Amino acid sequence: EGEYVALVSKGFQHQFWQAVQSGAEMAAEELGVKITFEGPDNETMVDKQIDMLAAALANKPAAIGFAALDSQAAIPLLRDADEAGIPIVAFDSGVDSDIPLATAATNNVAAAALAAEKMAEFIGGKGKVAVVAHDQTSRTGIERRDGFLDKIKADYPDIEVVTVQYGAGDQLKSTELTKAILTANPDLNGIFGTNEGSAIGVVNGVSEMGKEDLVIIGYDSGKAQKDAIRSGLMAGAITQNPVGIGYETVKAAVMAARGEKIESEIDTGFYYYDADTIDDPKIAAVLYD
Amino acid sequence: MDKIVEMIGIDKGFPGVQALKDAQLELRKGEVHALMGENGAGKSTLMKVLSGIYKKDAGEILIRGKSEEPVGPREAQALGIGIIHQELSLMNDLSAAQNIFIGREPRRSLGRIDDAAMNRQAAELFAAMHLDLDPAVLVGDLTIAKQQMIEIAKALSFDSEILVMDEPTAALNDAEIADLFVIINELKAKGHGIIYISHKMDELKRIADRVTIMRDGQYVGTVEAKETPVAKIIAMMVGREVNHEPLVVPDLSEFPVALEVRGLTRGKEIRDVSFDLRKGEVLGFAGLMGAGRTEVARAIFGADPLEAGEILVAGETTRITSPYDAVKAGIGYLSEDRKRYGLAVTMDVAANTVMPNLERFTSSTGVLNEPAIDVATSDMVDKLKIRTPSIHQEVRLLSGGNQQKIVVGKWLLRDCDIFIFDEPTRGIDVGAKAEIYKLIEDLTARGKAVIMISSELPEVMRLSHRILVMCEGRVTGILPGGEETSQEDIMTLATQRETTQQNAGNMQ
Amino acid sequence: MTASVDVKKEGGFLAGLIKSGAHQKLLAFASLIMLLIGFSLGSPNFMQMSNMIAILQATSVIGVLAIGVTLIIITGGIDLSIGTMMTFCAVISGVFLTYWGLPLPIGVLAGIGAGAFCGFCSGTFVAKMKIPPFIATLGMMLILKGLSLVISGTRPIYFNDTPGFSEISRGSLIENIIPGLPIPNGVLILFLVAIGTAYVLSKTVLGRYTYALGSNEEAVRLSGVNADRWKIAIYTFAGSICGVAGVLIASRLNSAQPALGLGYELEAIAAVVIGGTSLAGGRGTILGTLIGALIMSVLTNGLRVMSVAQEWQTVATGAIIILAVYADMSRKK
Amino acid sequence: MTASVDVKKEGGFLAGLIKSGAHQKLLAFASLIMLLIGFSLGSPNFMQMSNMIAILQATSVIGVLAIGVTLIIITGGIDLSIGTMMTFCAVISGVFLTYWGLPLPIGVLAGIGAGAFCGFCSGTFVAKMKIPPFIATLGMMLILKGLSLVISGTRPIYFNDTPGFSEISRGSLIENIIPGLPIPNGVLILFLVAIGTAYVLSKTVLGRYTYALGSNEEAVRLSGVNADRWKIAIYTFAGSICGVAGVLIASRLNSAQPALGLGYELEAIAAVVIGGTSLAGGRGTILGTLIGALIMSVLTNGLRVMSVAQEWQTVATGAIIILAVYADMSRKK
Ligand SMILES: Nc1ncnc2c1ncn2[C@@H]1O[C@H](COP(=O)(O)OP(=O)(O)OP(=O)(O)O)[C@@H](O)[C@H]1O
Ligand SMILES: Nc1ncnc2c1ncn2[C@@H]1O[C@H](COP(=O)(O)OP(=O)(O)OP(=O)(O)O)[C@@H](O)[C@H]1O
Ligand SMILES: [Mg+2]
Ligand SMILES: [Mg+2]
Repeated sequence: EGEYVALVSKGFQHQFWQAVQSGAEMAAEELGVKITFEGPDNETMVDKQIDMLAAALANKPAAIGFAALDSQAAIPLLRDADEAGIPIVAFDSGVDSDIPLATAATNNVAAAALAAEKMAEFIGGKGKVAVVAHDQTSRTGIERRDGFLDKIKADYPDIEVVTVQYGAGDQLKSTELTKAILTANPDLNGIFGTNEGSAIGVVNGVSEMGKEDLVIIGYDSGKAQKDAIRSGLMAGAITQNPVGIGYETVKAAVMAARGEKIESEIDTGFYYYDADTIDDPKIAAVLYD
Repeated sequence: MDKIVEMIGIDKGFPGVQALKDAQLELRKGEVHALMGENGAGKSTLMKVLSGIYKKDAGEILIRGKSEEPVGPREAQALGIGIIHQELSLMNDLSAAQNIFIGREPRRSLGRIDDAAMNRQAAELFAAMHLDLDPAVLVGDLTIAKQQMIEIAKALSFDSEILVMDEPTAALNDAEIADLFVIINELKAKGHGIIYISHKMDELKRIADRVTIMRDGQYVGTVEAKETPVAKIIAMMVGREVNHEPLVVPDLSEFPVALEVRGLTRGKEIRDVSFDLRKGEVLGFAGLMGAGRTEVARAIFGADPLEAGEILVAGETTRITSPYDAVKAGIGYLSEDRKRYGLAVTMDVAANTVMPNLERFTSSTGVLNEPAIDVATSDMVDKLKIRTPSIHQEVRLLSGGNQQKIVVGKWLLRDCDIFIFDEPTRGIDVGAKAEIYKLIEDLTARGKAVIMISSELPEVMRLSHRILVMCEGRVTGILPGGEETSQEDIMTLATQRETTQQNAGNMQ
Repeated sequence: MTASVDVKKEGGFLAGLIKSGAHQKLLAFASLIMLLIGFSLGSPNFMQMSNMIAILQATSVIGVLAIGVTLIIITGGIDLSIGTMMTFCAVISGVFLTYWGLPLPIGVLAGIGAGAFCGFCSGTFVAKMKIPPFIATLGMMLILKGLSLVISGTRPIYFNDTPGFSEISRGSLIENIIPGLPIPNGVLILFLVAIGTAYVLSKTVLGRYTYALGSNEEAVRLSGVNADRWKIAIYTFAGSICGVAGVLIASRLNSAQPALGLGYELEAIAAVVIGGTSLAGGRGTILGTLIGALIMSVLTNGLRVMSVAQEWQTVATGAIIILAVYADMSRKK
Repeated sequence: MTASVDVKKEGGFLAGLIKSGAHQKLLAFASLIMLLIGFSLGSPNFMQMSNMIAILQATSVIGVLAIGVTLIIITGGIDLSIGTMMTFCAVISGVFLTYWGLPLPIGVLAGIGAGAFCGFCSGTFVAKMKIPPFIATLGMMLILKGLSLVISGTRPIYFNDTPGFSEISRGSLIENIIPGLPIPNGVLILFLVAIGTAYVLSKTVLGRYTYALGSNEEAVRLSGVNADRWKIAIYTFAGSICGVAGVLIASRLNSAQPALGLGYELEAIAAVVIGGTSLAGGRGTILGTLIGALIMSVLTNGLRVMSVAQEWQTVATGAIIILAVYADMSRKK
């Protein structure tokens, strides 16, 4: 009967968010609801996201899916929604508030920690590594960076993280930045790129500098990254389940709107994949182009 | 008589130019001291040194016998020195009153401005000058004549004991000049000293007490205005005799019509203007400021829109909606306001001179023929005696008169059939004026047609084969040129208001 | 006479808001009205009290920024640093209130003061060191962006310990007076800032020199005015207005987001130019800027409420901006 | 005579690159040299062939963009759309090459043509519709940003099926000629574009009118020149240069990234202004712009190689930009 769910995400131009959207549309299809999907240009635009949430509320949706750039900032609007009886489902990363009925998210810290383990394996537990992160202040940016750094600090005393640089997920900026890092640290053993744009930037930078013996661990997927892994330029990457996130979010939102009961923690999981496992159906299902 | 200003041995150099070498000037209380010299002689520079805008390289300035070196307009004002600059320096987005009182606004508490009081004071000032102007009008919307009057009002409002006027009348017409002279005489009476720069020789006799002549930045001499014949002063300025032979009006009845204008109309500014212009003819446009001469010229040239009217070039009805069309049709227009409409002042002499002619200096591939440009420019620079260190000097660094010469030059270079000159000799010295008159006569001798707009009646009468007189946007009459027409005839038509309109139309 | 005069120029109070271009402003206003009508027809949800308030709320921060930069633009300058300056001020308030636990008013003043100080720096670079405004403020933009991250430790600073703070923009004094009209204080502040600045522009020496400098700086100098000092004063004043914007956004987000701010300068400047202020300087009005800012936020909100696909929203915004200004132009002729 | 002349103005070939401000440019150059020296002292790794090449390559895209916008700025305009226009052109190339599988040259021409067309549109808005350049190009910026997303389906377009494509910027013809000097073609193209544009500016009618329009448009019009048509031509030319930048970045990333491009306009304009071109129009040189772009990328690269913490990198960049320009200014006096 024309139920409509509004999703306010952290972005929409990047492949990851496109994948989330496709998952959401899949669910909408199945459950016969209409959805809208919006997100700001980058993950610093906290207030832009608030305005989007406000506009979404104006349309009186049956439910709202919300990937908070900053939970605190959104609380007043979430309260308005709550009072208006509009159920809210958090996705991608949690909202520290009791208003959202459920959270469909990846545990970024754990995922980045896994990346650290793999990195350590490849470089034999000692050496120098660097991190090319996509954002210095956004929640995902911080969690992935710290997840990686803390794991290294905790378990691999012989590995030194020489620098963390931020390329805003812009392939070109990340490329230049990687090249500068390599110039400054000729003896670098590995680099971790914390999202698709950063990871591809690292691959470009490394190949332009003509370094072979360097371990690159990426994050998320996308055609370029998958190619890099197949060709061996990239050792492997962490993937979340963006399609799953979108799907579960809409599903939960609709059920909530229809007054059905839903579980509050939906861990959509993450996997490490490399040239060998990339075509394994379980993995292939969560990768996007 | 006590001297209030003494400038001795002043030197001032600019990159590539020694503007002043050992220049000197002496001003007494209650005197009007004329400062004369060719374009680029250094008059404005000397005055800018006096008013603290340029720092002199050498020499001494004594104000009321005390050696001073004013730095910046502020200190000059403190010393009682006021100056009206040759180039208008007004804030176009501010009102007349706001311009006049900038920096001296009547204030209320907390830095609030008392606009009412300011406008009142401005109104009084204007009244004293017989100037009919709304103090609240935006200066940018005024003609340069009105803007010039505002500059004068501003300078007067300081009531400085030493007042410098650098070509104040260049943009003014006779009526306004008369008003200005009344004011100057009042100042004299109050014992103020006035340094007066002008290229209009007739003004010397009318107000100047003494005249100091400069040439090439050097002091030539100081003479009594009344005793000394103008010819001698000119000789001292130019270093040679300038003699102009009387005008001979040729019989043009046989010549084909080059331009015919029928019923041009736009609002109140242009009302049913019709006239024709024959090849080889100089048609003078006379009228008071605001008569609409410039408006008509701009309209013919396609610079401003028209509501009605027809323009025939060489007998062909021609649709002119932009200057581009006009120039294609062989019409050239020299604008009256060089800074706003005439020059790209950040570009060099050559670039400006060839601006209307570029295609002539361009290969089929769009590449400029630099050598040809330089040659053509150098020729024009010599022809018009433009004083510039190089044809690649930026125009803004030239003296006012030399800038004006470039505007003339760029149209002379463009070989049009019909030239419209709007105040072509504004700020140009007598020597050069004679040159330009000759050039205009050469043009007509070569069968070109010329419309000559000038607020200097003598100039109009000196050149025109016929004189078209305008008033309030209407053509009030067309008089024959030469001896039989007197200034009075022109003025009667120029002041012929609405009432006696009908007989004006059929005089042609 | 004065009366007739006032309306013509920046005098007379309401006229002050409107200034010389009464006529023109009215036209930009027309574009705004047309947008409102268009969207109301486009979506039934658009014309709701709650959404209108959301639009005003969304305008408040950008609006205040735009008012600040209007001053700079009228002087013939430009300020690229306003976005990050706003953030910097928010961070400073955060430091005072949350890190140092000082009382609310001091924190607010600190934020505004920080803005004034930044403005003073830019002003000095431009007026005294003769650095082109574009470069000077580009430099400030980067410096302040960096400093915000350094000072905040690249972490948002939350104001939970200062409950009153979020009321600054979220609370609604108006509702207490007129129940059922929950216009947030942020909007109230926007209009107060607008009226105050319009007053300064039209009635005070500072305002007069703002226009004069933009119109012909050389002439101002030749008139013996200490142009440099006044220019610095104007930049400082504009900076303090950015400070207000900083406090507003911090209170709206109940946190100082150190990475936010970049890109706001463009939005603000766009609002100013759409409002009919010329980048050449000398002309401009606060009312115009307000309308410009409203046009922008009505546009974004309207397209969202009509659930236009986001990529098409961008296209439409661009096209409508051009059309709106063009309509203005041609109407003016 | 001409000889003595040339150096003083936009004549004489090398002089063409340098133009009127020979003196000044040399100084901006000095700032660049000082930066290079400073960083070589700061880090042993800075002064390596590989890093110098990295810097040049990092300059290529922004450099070409900056050259394009230099033209617009000299006319007294501004172009905010260059960043997204570049992306748009990249996407168009992608459509031609990958979606439609057309041969390489056609794809490249399509990208450049797309740029020319966009420039033509902006030019028409500005010259014919009299929309202020800021607004017209702001609108274009948004329209093109949206269209890139729409056309590409918000998905990067990869050029894997056109192997030659990535060679355009990554390959190195120079190395084939001078082994051991692996300067990528991207850099080569940057310099070719620079020389070509400098030639046009200094030697052709188009260039002459570019300066003239910026100096006094009204005077140009009243000289009987068809100012509007020339302005459109200039915008079109500048657009095609953006097209080249689009092809360059696409080939560098071997993909057209539809979301990329916003913010590049500011970097490019900054390079232009640092290079001594005035936003007021009428003055400016390509050499200056090149140096400005190099200063920017040396700065970013140098600070990174010295592994300065990123937030401090930003602060330093801002401060150094201001200082460099100030040094310039005071030296000029
Ligand atoms: N700022 C400047 N830079 C370089 N040269 C200058 C500058 N100002 C004046 N000059 C040169 O100094 C000389 C004297 O200029 P000045 O303006 O004093 O002449 P003038 O006597 O006022 O001429 P005019 O009657 O045309 O106004 C001219 O050759 C001019 O080119
Ligand atoms: N640029 C302008 N802006 C506004 N009004 C103008 C402008 N130029 C002329 N006018 C007005 O148009 C009318 C005709 O002015 P115009 O200059 O054509 O008279 P004119 O006979 O040429 O006198 P002048 O000796 O000043 O050239 C006057 O009322 C004048 O105030
Ligand atoms: Mg002079
Ligand atoms: Mg006139």
